[in-house]
Amino acid sequence: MNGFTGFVLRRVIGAVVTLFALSVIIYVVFYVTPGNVAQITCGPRCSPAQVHQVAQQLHLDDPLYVRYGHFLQGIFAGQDYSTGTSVEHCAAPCLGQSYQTGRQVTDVIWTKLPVSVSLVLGAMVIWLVLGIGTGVLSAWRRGRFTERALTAVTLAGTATPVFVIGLVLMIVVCGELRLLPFPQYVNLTDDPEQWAWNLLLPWLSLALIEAAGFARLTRASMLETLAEDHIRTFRAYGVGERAIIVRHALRGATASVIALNAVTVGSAVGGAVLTETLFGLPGIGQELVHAVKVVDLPVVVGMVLVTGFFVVLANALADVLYAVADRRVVLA
Amino acid sequence: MRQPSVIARRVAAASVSLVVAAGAAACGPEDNDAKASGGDSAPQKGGTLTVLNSEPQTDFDPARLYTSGGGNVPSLVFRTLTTRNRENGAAGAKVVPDLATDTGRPNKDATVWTYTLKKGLKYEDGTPITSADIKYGIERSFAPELSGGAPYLRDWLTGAADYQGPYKDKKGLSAIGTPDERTIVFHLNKPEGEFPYLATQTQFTPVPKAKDTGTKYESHPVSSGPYKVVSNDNDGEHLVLARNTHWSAATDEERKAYPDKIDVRSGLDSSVINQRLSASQGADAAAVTTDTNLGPAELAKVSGDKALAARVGTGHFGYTNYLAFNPTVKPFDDPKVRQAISYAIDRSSVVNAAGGSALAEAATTFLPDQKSFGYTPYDPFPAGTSGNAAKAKELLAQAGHKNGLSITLTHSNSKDFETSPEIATAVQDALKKAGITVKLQGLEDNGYRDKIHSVKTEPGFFLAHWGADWPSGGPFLAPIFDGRQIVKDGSNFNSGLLDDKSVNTEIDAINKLTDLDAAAERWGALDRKIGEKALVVPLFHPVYKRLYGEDVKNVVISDWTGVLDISQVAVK
Amino acid sequence: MSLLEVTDLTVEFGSLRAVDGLSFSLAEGAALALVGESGSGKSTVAGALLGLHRGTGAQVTGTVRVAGTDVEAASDEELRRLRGAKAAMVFQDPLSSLDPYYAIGDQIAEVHRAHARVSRRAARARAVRVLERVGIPDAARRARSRPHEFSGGMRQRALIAMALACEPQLLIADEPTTALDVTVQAQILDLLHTLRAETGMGLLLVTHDVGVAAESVDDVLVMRHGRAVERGPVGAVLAAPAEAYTRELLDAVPRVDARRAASPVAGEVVLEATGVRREFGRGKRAFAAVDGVSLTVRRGETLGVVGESGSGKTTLGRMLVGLLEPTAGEIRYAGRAHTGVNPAVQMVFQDPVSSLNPRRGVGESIADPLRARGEKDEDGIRARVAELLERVGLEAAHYDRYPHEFSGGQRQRVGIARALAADPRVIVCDEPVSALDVTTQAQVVALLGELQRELGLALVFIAHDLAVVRQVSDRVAVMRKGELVEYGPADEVYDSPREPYTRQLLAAVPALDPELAARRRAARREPAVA
Amino acid sequence: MSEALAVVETAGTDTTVPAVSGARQFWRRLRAQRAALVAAAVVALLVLVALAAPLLTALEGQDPTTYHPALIDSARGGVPLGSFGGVSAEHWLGVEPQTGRDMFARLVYGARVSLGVSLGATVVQVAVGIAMGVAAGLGNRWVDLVLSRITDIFVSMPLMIMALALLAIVPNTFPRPVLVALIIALVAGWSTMAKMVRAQTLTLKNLDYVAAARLSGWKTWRIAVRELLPGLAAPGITYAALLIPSNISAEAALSFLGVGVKPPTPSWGQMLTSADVWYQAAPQYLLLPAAALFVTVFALTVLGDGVRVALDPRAASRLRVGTGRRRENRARAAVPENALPEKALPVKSLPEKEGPA
Repeated sequence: MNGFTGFVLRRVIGAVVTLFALSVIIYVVFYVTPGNVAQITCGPRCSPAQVHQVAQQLHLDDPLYVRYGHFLQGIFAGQDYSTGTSVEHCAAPCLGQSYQTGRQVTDVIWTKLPVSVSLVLGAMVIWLVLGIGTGVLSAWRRGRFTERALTAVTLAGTATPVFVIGLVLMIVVCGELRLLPFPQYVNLTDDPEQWAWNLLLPWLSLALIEAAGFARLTRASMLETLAEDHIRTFRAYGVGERAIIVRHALRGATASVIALNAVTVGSAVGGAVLTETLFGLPGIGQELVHAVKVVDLPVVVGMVLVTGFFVVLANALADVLYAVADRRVVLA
Repeated sequence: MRQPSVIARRVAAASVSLVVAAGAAACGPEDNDAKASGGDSAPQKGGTLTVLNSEPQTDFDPARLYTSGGGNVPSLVFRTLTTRNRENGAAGAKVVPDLATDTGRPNKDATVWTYTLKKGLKYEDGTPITSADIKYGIERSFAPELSGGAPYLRDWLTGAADYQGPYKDKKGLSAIGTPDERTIVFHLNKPEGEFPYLATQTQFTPVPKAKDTGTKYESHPVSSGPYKVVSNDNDGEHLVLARNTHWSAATDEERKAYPDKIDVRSGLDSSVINQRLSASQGADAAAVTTDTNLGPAELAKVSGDKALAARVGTGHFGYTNYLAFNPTVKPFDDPKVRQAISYAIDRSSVVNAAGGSALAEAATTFLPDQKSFGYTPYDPFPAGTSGNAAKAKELLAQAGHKNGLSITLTHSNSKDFETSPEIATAVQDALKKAGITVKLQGLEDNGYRDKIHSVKTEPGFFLAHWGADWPSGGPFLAPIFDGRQIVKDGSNFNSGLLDDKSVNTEIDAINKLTDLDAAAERWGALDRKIGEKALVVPLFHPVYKRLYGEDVKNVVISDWTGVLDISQVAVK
Repeated sequence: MSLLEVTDLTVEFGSLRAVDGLSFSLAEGAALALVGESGSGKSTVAGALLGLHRGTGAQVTGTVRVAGTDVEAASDEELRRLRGAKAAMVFQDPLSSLDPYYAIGDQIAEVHRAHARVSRRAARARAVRVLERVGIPDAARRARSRPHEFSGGMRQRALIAMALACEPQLLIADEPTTALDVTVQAQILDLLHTLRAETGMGLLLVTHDVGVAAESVDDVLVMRHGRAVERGPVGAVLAAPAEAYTRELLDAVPRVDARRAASPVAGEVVLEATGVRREFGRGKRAFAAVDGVSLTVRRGETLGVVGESGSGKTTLGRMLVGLLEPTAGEIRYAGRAHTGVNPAVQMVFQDPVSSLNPRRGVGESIADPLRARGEKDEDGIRARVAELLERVGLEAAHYDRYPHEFSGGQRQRVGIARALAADPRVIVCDEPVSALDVTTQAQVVALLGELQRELGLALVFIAHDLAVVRQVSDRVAVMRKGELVEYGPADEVYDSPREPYTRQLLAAVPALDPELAARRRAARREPAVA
Repeated sequence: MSEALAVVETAGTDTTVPAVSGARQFWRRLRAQRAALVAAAVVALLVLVALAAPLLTALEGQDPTTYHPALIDSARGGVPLGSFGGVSAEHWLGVEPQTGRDMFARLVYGARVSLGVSLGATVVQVAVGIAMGVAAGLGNRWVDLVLSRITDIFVSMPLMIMALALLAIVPNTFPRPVLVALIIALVAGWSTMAKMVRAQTLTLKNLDYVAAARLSGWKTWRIAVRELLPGLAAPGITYAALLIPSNISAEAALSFLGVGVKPPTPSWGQMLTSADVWYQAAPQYLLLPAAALFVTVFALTVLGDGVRVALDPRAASRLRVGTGRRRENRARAAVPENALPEKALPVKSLPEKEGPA
């Protein structure tokens, strides 16, 4: 397991480097991006004097490296900040406070994260079932009508932007057929049943987009496996076709499917912006878009670090899972 | 002007979020325009009102809110010295007392305003509301930590320009006197007859100093209104308000407060809000929206469905979309060019781009077409409905542009409809007929704002809009045309860089008037005078179509806000 | 009734006729070898016995009866019941023939359950039993291992165990030992022999290696271009072949006991390795593929390097040409220490496919060394390449052809021409003929010998095949686990090996004489018993 | 399976197989697939339509930017007058709600942007991906490490931030479709490509012909260009065919976020963005661009599959089987062409050794 420890260590260091690079990039990007932060925070009608006060309050007049240093200090040592009436301590790792609301960014993340995670995990179940099922069927029925039809359906999901699928689904399912309530986020801890019902459509919309990728991967890997010698062995030993498809060909596809899944989940946690926006799910992606528009730098950095964290984590996880699922692979 | 929405929305969210509640059982429901109220039976107390909004109530601190007339949801929690009259249409554009016994008693030249609080006013915890709390509330709005409100207090109160709020400056604002617990006196640095309008804004809500938690106050602001905050999740994404038992209907003639509970859901896509309201399923039957109106597509659908059409309220709000010129940039330094463009403009296609004749009214005046603004119809450069290309060409020829003209129109790429690409392309298409080639310069929203609001970078020709802080000509004309409001090193709104002595003098003169009707008339006349300078081309005034749920009754939409006043709505 | 009855079998893949009117039969308990070079159609026949061509687009005519089942006429279900239960097949490559994801015991159990209505548990127990029977030590535990955790020989044993799971009447072994080292090959052949004796099942062995056939079967059927050339008892056919092709085939087989014809005079030392060591991996996973090897190569001589897989011979070869840097020790060329590649030391690779870029014309590949050393004159380059092509037995017009247009032997000739283009003094040949059929092997070996004599080249001939090495080498180095175990003149090493390992290797080489094979088998069994 | 047997049997015969060049074999295999041919025809038609947009609209007598206020019902939100969204002899596919602009003209001009942007993005992705992948595969551990980090950073960067950064840095005069293509290219796609190419490079660089090229005395970069790049073309083309559809969708997503191409330039993504709310009132407004998008993506995907089959690496890898004993290692190292487990998956063959592990 020594190789494994080394692998984890390398990955952790890599992740930290990546995240720091991300934060530096964000700081630089926002430095050159138009949008007078102090003016936006203060309001369009604020006088130059007021804007100056706000800028001082938010340390916006400091040079870039000083601001970044302040940010780093918050992460490693935490920092104190004023609410006006009192001085609060933001414990390390502190990502600072929102320019707009003064809330601690870490708090914002903790309120948004469950939403994004709920969305992605539920959707994951659907896209796995849908994608793998379609993939198996189309590998089995390769070249026949069934396969073409399935391909067309999954592709329709991928090709159509989520805001179109989602809105049409909502109009039809919730508005006209009245099968489901219009989605509106309910905390899992408050009411698990409502949580699921309300998230069903967002799950479906997101899953429809991702399913095609899994279908194609499953199909390709299965065809790959079906062409391998050991499949010939089992055929030559009279093992039934269904057992070959399910036990052997599908098993051969698991490693890559698991790896793709980890990566997809990782990027969707912060990347399902359109789904979150359309369904009004107050998740990471939606918050990021909002924060970008109002140039709320601490929130943007926080959200980017969260999404980056998940992406990096997912990639590492994909490698590990791939290696675990396919013992032949050596971790490097 | 209120800060317009910063998030791209396909349908303009009315730039207003207001509120209120009024009426107590004791007063009984007021007479309302029958057409505008949903349902036949008389409104009853009880039930839960759902509010579906696109913009989260991210700010819920009275110091930070920038509202017209106290806002809609905020007004359920925050009472102010004065408030807007909660009635349909033009009557709703009047200012009425709220915490105070009257709309304010000015001295002779309207530089000192005195208010007396009603008796028996209490916070949600039962403690009495004092004039010192109101003063404190105003003071904290000066703190840089809590910036965001309108500029008037800082501009008008004596010696307030450099005040940094009570956290840094314990001495407080000397311009506000509180001789006793029920009296509060404001000293202004110049005559301001419209001070009662200003006193409707949330900065005039009382904040008990002992409960002030600075930037954290907004998670649970202390209520003085009929509802208090029960929960505020996700930065105002999900707000639940319940009855404030210490609120007394006897002290509040404006807020009806029929529902027992208000459930505010926000962060929703505007098309989803309208779908939910039209489906009117479950809790959505008792739902309204305070920031989303019907977009053109939804209007097209609703207008074909009688049942749905009956659930649409129409609102007006003082708001104008226009083309702005910067006369320091060639060729707009030539009045003939500006006039030519004014003649050439095809308002019907602009109106279509804004959603059609039901959602926008073509405008030839800068002031909104409402009496409270002093609306005086005029059209110095008649372009008809689809533009007068011949006249425009003639003027261009006179200006030396015989072979046409090539200009750049700056606009925001953000899809919020006032400055959107759609309107810009409509303008582009319209001016083509007059031989004017328009290049579009679409900027990201922040970049657009930076550019058009800076004297140094202001483009020659751009799309702009202006909304009323209160229904009067003052806050509409002064920031745009008062030469002394040109801001050289900050956010400037006087896009035409007009510094005309006669205009400035007239503005000062009208501000002295405390007779608001008389003032309105003179604002109207001033508007006409400025209009002839062709510094702007008014395009249209938006009209708001508000859909509401099947169980919603007592619908009141005033011309002050143009939104369903949720303090009046009943769901039983 | 015979166990297997093939009548007028013809198999066509599109326009290619792989098997052409073949008939033969096999009595119960008998053993037959199908022997032939690649393209002779022998594996296609093996597949046809189990109906494996069904549904692949291949056209099969004629009849095949296996244990009473008419394979062509059988329904899918009948066919399924035949496969594994009555006739089982052992494939060439044991690693790829097993599912990498499942434990070996489970895979055997699955096959058993496909034919017998038994519980999962019973099937597993059965799997352990058959694994024990094929000589897997600690079978109960090893049954839970997955294929990659087995060595090559154990995998092949496991595949045989799988074949035994349902007690078939016929075992079809398709090149069962081709992927194995000689010593392991001997063990597997012994195992097959024992099992046959114990169970009385029939054996159809498909192989390209006449020696393997000689060791294992009663009868042999020589095939060529899909047709039977000769059939008869193995001893008779090998001792006195009736057909010219069979003779040709037998003549081409290198004999491990044949001395090299003429030893040229060896010149000065051109290439020298002193104490070279090469490690792979880092930290705890590091292992030395080559450790402390010293040897010399002289002008005009051939140094043979033999060893089983994993012995480090390829790594050594790559160090000699400078493709790999030694971790320790040094390579000296013409007396001077040398690192990196050196035009004077070239290489010929094992795989004639992967050693040529499939997307470039062969002429271009051959011209590489010329261009790399800066020659610009296109006509000159073309002329030189044409000359080289002709020298290695190809045509000048082949310049613009692509590798896939050539056969394996031709490609290997191209590889040699490319090595020659650099005007080398030493050529290291890494298994240059192991991917080729015996007749082609002989041609390529002959070409190398000619070139050596003509140009005074020093050759390093790396191979696992002891017979081939003996055929070409003046001196021989025997490698094992990265070390040089024996190093000396070829005849000395082969005729009087000093090291037990060398003796073991030599004893494992299949003999062409069935009687000698039987004696050797008995001899091998004794130490195993002891 | 016996496909495998067949190839084993036919390969390595010592008789020269008929001479067919790689390109011709490719076309032959592609032609054999009817679906792929139809898809190729559809794609060709779409490209033709995009290129001939001015001609086609001239034929119709319309252009994509002129407003037709008379053709819409202003009082009802600007819904087109007449049936099927105002289909008429002048307006073949009706007109756009709110503006009355010609739908046919916008659709064919939209094809220019959508196809152009996605193709442009794909070219960038493939180029960057190959460059990074080859560099990482051939470079030493440190080069590999640094490039992997850079890849990670790009992968982790949200689309919006990327878009903003580029919009802020790049001057406004820079052609917007090119910028959009760059944003799409840099945010997504190339990293997967890079990882695939890296794995492929690691495999290829161990092939004997690369070693042979080294022995010839060539420098590394030249080996990369001459020996590796041609080998990467097949997976590159295959993957590119998969990227184009996802890039078309990405363009739509950027439009939705308000950072797409600038109006009045039409693009399918932009049309969809403004059309989704019209689903009930003017369905054809949504359905036309949606159908165009779907047909394009479907055709490209089928074509991509066809190309992959035609380039089938398995057929090629089969050819090297013979009776060689090293085959297992090589088979393991071959990277599945279509498997896009984006990430790393350092496919390393096991060390060649016998004996229980």
